[in-house]
Amino acid sequence: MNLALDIFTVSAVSAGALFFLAGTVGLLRFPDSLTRLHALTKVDNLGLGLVVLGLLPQTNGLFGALKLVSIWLLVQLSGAIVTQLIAGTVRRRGSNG
Amino acid sequence: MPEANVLPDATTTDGALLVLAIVSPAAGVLLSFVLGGQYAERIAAVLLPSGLFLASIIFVDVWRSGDRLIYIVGDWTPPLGIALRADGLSAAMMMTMAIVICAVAIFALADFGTRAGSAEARAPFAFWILLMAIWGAMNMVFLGGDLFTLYVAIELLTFAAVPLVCLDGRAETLQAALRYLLFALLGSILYLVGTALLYGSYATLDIVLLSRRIHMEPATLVAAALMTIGLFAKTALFPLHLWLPPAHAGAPAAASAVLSAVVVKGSFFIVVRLWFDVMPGMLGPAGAQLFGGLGAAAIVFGSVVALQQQRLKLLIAYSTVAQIGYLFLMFPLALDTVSAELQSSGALTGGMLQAISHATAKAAMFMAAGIIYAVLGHDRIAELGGVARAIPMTIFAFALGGVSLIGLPPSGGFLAKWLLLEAAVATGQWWWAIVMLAGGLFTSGYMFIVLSRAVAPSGEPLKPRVAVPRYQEAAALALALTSLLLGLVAFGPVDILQAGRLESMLVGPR
Amino acid sequence: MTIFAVFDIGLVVLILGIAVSTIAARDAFAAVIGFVVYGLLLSIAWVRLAAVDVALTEAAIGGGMTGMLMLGAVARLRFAGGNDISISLPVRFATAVLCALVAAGLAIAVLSPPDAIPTLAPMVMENLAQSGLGNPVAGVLFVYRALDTLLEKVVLILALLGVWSLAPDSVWGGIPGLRVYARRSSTLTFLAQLLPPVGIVVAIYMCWVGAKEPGGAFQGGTVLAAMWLLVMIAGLKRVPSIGQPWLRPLLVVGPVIFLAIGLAGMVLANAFLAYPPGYAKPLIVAVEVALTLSIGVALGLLAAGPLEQAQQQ
Amino acid sequence: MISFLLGAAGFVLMTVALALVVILRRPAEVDHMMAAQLLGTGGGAILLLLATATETPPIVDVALLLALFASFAAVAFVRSAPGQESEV
Repeated sequence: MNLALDIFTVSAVSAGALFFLAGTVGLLRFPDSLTRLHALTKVDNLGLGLVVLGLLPQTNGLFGALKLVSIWLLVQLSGAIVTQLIAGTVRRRGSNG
Repeated sequence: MPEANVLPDATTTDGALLVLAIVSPAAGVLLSFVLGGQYAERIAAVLLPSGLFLASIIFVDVWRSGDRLIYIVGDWTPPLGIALRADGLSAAMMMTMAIVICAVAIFALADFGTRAGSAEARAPFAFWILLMAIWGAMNMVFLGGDLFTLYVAIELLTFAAVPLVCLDGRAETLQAALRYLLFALLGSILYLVGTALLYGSYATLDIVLLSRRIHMEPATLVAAALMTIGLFAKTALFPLHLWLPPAHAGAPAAASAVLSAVVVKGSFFIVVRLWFDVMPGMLGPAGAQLFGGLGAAAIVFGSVVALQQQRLKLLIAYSTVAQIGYLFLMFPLALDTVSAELQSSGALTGGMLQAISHATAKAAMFMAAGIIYAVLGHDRIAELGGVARAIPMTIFAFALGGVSLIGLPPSGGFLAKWLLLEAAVATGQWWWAIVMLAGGLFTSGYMFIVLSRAVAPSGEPLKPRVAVPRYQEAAALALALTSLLLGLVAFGPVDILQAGRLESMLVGPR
Repeated sequence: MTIFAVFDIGLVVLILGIAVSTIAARDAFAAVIGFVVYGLLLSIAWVRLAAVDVALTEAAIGGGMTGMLMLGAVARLRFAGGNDISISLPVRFATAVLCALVAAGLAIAVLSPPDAIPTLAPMVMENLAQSGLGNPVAGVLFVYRALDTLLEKVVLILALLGVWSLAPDSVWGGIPGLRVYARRSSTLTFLAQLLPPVGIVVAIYMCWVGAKEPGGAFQGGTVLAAMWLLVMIAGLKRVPSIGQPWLRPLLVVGPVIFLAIGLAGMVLANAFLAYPPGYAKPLIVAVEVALTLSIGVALGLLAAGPLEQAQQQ
Repeated sequence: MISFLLGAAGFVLMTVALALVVILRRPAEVDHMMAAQLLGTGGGAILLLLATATETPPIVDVALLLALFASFAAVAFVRSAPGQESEV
């Protein structure tokens, strides 16, 4: 049981780390600010989500798990908002402002 | 180290007075803030005189017993907790500052008074709160027995002093205040880094414990250097004085008096604590000569620039730069040549007396300058003619302040310089004597320029723009007289400055 | 152990890189963002130094409030068209020399540690049980060195008074000139409706947990301040005038209760700022709650800046 | 397990560092605005991994604050970005 959980953690966290790498590659390669926003918020949020998922079995108690999930939810929220705000700025001023 | 030979600190009878001296201004600040401008002045009117009363009880207590008052805050003895200690230096400085602050408060009634029933106004509300905060911060500087508590004290002092500079809201004073803030914060940070290093090396910041544990090592030297530079910046010792003239000259008169007489003495007092109490053996002959050299440079530079000023308030501000220099001459003069330690000798007494007499004299002079400005509508020295006839009492106060700055008998400045000269002769350091005498000549020079203009007759009789309240002139004169008669303490409690010094507290071999 | 070392070295290199790029940035906006990033990275560094309390403070102050303040300053400069204040070469040079000297001094001090590194930590822990607290940092702040903590809060109020006193006389009692988001934005409104409830819960949690684990009044207060600012920036609540009757009592309630409990200690316990046996923890929690409120309001108003408009009747 | 989590934290730190270099080197200010969000996600992940690896639950609270402040910083950025005042 313990081993299974550990394997789950390792695989989920590894997947999360890979998404972070993908996000960075996206930032590096995407041509303009709007597409780069996708790389930053969507991909990285997925990465964080996988890391949180992977760490859930390692936490002790419901409260700790709840806190982890709420961190992810908060980042989701702020990712969505930040994307909107920055995209709005880009639209008003052009992408090189 | 003879740590075991010394009894741990314990709260002495009357120790609670020390708590009161710090807590009542803090309570006054909080209360005034919440009750608003209509009450700030009245709260100050109650608290400031009781502060003077409190300081005099502590003064008499220390003088009579010849020993320190101690209070252990929270019942936790150092190194875990904080001790408040009042030795002779603290008591004398507390007393002086209480007198100056009370006189400034009386003076300020004219400019920052609030009539009953009027709406809250910005400047009076801020002024009274800041004045109480400065009083509390100074008490904390004098009583704090812990280097971090002293850090909190100088933070309090900075944040109370800087807004005073730009209280009248002109753009150029705002710039001066910002420059002051920059220097003061830089000084705070350097001081804080130094305390962190000391804590890392000795696991205590208590002044008494630290003085027994401290020894020469790189980290300690770096800490001492950083703290000293930080405090020099706050004290405006040459060449870190750049912020002082615009700030002190631009502030309203009552604020200038507090800033020049009181605030710069706070960081200076911590320099004294640091080098005389915490590490008397670390400064060494070279360091002491460096301190003295900076002081001498300040005297020469400040005086020469003061001589060239066109405006009275700037002249007085540059005179402060010069007079601060005198305070640092006591370091080479207090250094014992045999043990290479700073000794609480006549030079220390002279230096502290210089701080005290400068505080009273300079406050009186800034107040006088404020009255002159109010009467003439300007403070251009060349156009002072006839003012001595219009407000003789004020000009007299200004002249008496000058007498103390020059160091003529029987003023406090005379006694201070006498003690310093005596030490210079005794230790064979004649060059400091020359600097002091030259400084006296310079001071006489700029005092002569101002006074000769002021007594010169004007073409037509001078019409004062405003009627100056008598109590304003009286406050300035009272402080000037205090400074003049301070020399008479030679027959009285001058030995209080030696009361409760650390050396006399130590049992066993050092 | 080696993985720790590799991680730490990587972190340090990154922090140094960000620091250099922040200093080298020619544009104020870029420099501020570099500084915010630097603060956020520092909070990870504090975690690695086992100073979680400091990490929390750095995350809240460095990540939230400092960025807020400095970006506000950048915006003001732009608005006033004064972004090109040039600093003369000698001043730059003197600054560089001073910084280099301080850095060299610190390097000497840190690289030559004393033979035995003395510490008060065991003593702090030993005596902590008496107070019923579990967090040694709270013990230092509210038990051993309560005087310093109390007076630091007075400093905060003085700083606010200093900011207020910058205003012209005509607007005294008026409204701080916080730059609010001018265009009605549904996104921002949404955020300002959703985040503050979460933030308030976090603030209460921070304040509560401070007694036994890292956290406390300062971190909680900073979160409160940030949430309040968010609501004001989004335009959901107006910036209050400083004449509001609730405002000043809230600002001083923390220090006043702290002071009152301290004075009561002179009578009910052995000394000023000593707690009666058995009551230490509840009293400290009460002080922390009050301080959280005061710090929140004070930081919020500090970030809101000097007064700009007179109060509308 | 501990070394795996630490390794993962180090890996994420590396990607964050790389992303920061990219973001901060671009001339457009909108790109700079992404930096705080990046540390909200990446920094959060690093801290959570550290918390579990070193068995120090309070570190999770630091991540919580980073997450909370990630959007807050963006609000401040947008408010101060040039172009705002032209519409005031």
